[in-house]
Amino acid sequence: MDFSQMNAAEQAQMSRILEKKQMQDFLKMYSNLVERCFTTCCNDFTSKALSSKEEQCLSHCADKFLKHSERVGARFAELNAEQMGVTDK
Amino acid sequence: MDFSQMNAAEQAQMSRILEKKQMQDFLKMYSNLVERCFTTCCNDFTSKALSSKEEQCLSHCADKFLKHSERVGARFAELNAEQMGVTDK
Amino acid sequence: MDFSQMNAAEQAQMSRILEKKQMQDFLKMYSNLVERCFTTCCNDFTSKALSSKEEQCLSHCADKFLKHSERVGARFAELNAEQMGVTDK
Amino acid sequence: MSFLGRGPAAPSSAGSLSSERVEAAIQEVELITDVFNRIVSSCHSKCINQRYLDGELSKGESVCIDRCVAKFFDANKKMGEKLQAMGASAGGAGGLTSL
Amino acid sequence: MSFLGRGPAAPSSAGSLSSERVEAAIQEVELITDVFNRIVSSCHSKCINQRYLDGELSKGESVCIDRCVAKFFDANKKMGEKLQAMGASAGGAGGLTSL
Amino acid sequence: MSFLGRGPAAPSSAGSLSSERVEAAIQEVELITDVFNRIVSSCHSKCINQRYLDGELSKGESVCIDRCVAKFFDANKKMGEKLQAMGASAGGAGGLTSL
Repeated sequence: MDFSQMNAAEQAQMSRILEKKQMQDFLKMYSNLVERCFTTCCNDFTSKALSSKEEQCLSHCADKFLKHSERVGARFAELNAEQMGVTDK
Repeated sequence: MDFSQMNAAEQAQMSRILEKKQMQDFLKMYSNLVERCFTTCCNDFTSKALSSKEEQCLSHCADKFLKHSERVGARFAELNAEQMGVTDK
Repeated sequence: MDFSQMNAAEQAQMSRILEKKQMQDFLKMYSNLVERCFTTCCNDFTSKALSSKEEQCLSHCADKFLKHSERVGARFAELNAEQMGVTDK
Repeated sequence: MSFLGRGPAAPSSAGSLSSERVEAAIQEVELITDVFNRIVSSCHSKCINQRYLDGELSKGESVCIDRCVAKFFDANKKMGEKLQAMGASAGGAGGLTSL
Repeated sequence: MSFLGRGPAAPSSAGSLSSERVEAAIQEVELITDVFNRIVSSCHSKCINQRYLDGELSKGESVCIDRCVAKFFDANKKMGEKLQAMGASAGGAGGLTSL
Repeated sequence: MSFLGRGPAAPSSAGSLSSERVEAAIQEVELITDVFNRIVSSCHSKCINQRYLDGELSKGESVCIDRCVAKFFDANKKMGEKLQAMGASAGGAGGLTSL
């Protein structure tokens, strides 16, 4: 994003707000990941301890989710840059 | 809604906040519509381009969603007015 | 939670914010409950009035939801206290 | 103002720049908007045919929407009364107050 | 800035401590983040095998993600243009403005 | 304070009227509330019979809830540790930082 039209005070305020928002987004993404993987991986409530099978499923699910997000982020950034280029001309 | 108990400064503040909130609600409604219609209409990922069938489905879905929201809004406003009338007596 | 490291002004601010947040959380929980129970209990739209069967279902659903939340809250508080104890040592 | 059978939200002196009256009114608007959005979503799932052969609401869909909104509204009111009767603010919703 | 084909959000003088330029930029960021999160969620449901036998994206999943993001992006753009053409801000979304 | 194995949130000097300590504490409360709400929702789907023949939790439902909360709590902790080990704040979640 291009913040060059802002003055210094605005840019400083902007980055403080973004920093805080980034932390909030990260936490939201994290709890979303936990909920999603728990829903898929944990379906046996005959015990209160995670089985090793469940633990493995959760671990794979988290790995895949992060790789998925990363890949979506990369494509998204490309397409966004492309679109900006077109529209700013 | 009845803001008549507020003084002028409060009413001015209220409408500034509502104006901002309205824009946020519109954007949220919009991205909700895109997600909902995409989920229903796009299920073939053998290509990265939207097929004409998918485009048509998205277009109909958006049209219907807006008409749906409008109709819900009309009924909601009626029922709300009715209830206010009853309770305010 | 332990707010003992805060000074008096901070503690006062904290409890004002929490009070407001608690009301918001309650309202969100409430509308979530209505949506959830409506989705499960109301599936016949040949009439606009709630049938007695639907009303009963809604009533049981609300009762159960509240008992469920309460039980989750009790277990959650126990586990949280446990974990705090372990990590704070 | 009496959505849900509540009076205006109790003044909370939440220490912001807004007056208590403004805060209470904003909270009221947010509550109503939230209910509205849930009705849109819920009645869309219940009434709208997902095949999207055209962009018009059919007669059946329109009637279904009208009834769905009325039922949701009614359900919302009934459950609000029920919760008030139970004094539920001290009950299940307070599951976290013990933290 | 032109996500969705909109120009920067109209200055709203929303009476906060932030300048209008900062507010508009924050709104833009929030919109983009929201779209991103919806793409993550939607394409996860469409492309990721839920059996989780390992922690790697398969070839098929990776290709599916790429296409899914492109399609969602396209759908988002098309529908933004459509809504603008309809001047929809005065339409369905305003269902509550009558309150 | 150590939910998720994090220490208190790093002071962010976010330029509001609140002190950094208050901001960090509020963020902690919001995180815990969010996890709580997700547990309520998730364990409701997993444990509660949707037929609603009466308003009581059955014995089986009660036991299921207890185990479900414990498992979710455990899963949450394990995945928090995992993410920390990966230093994930620089990884997938940052997919948008390149914008």
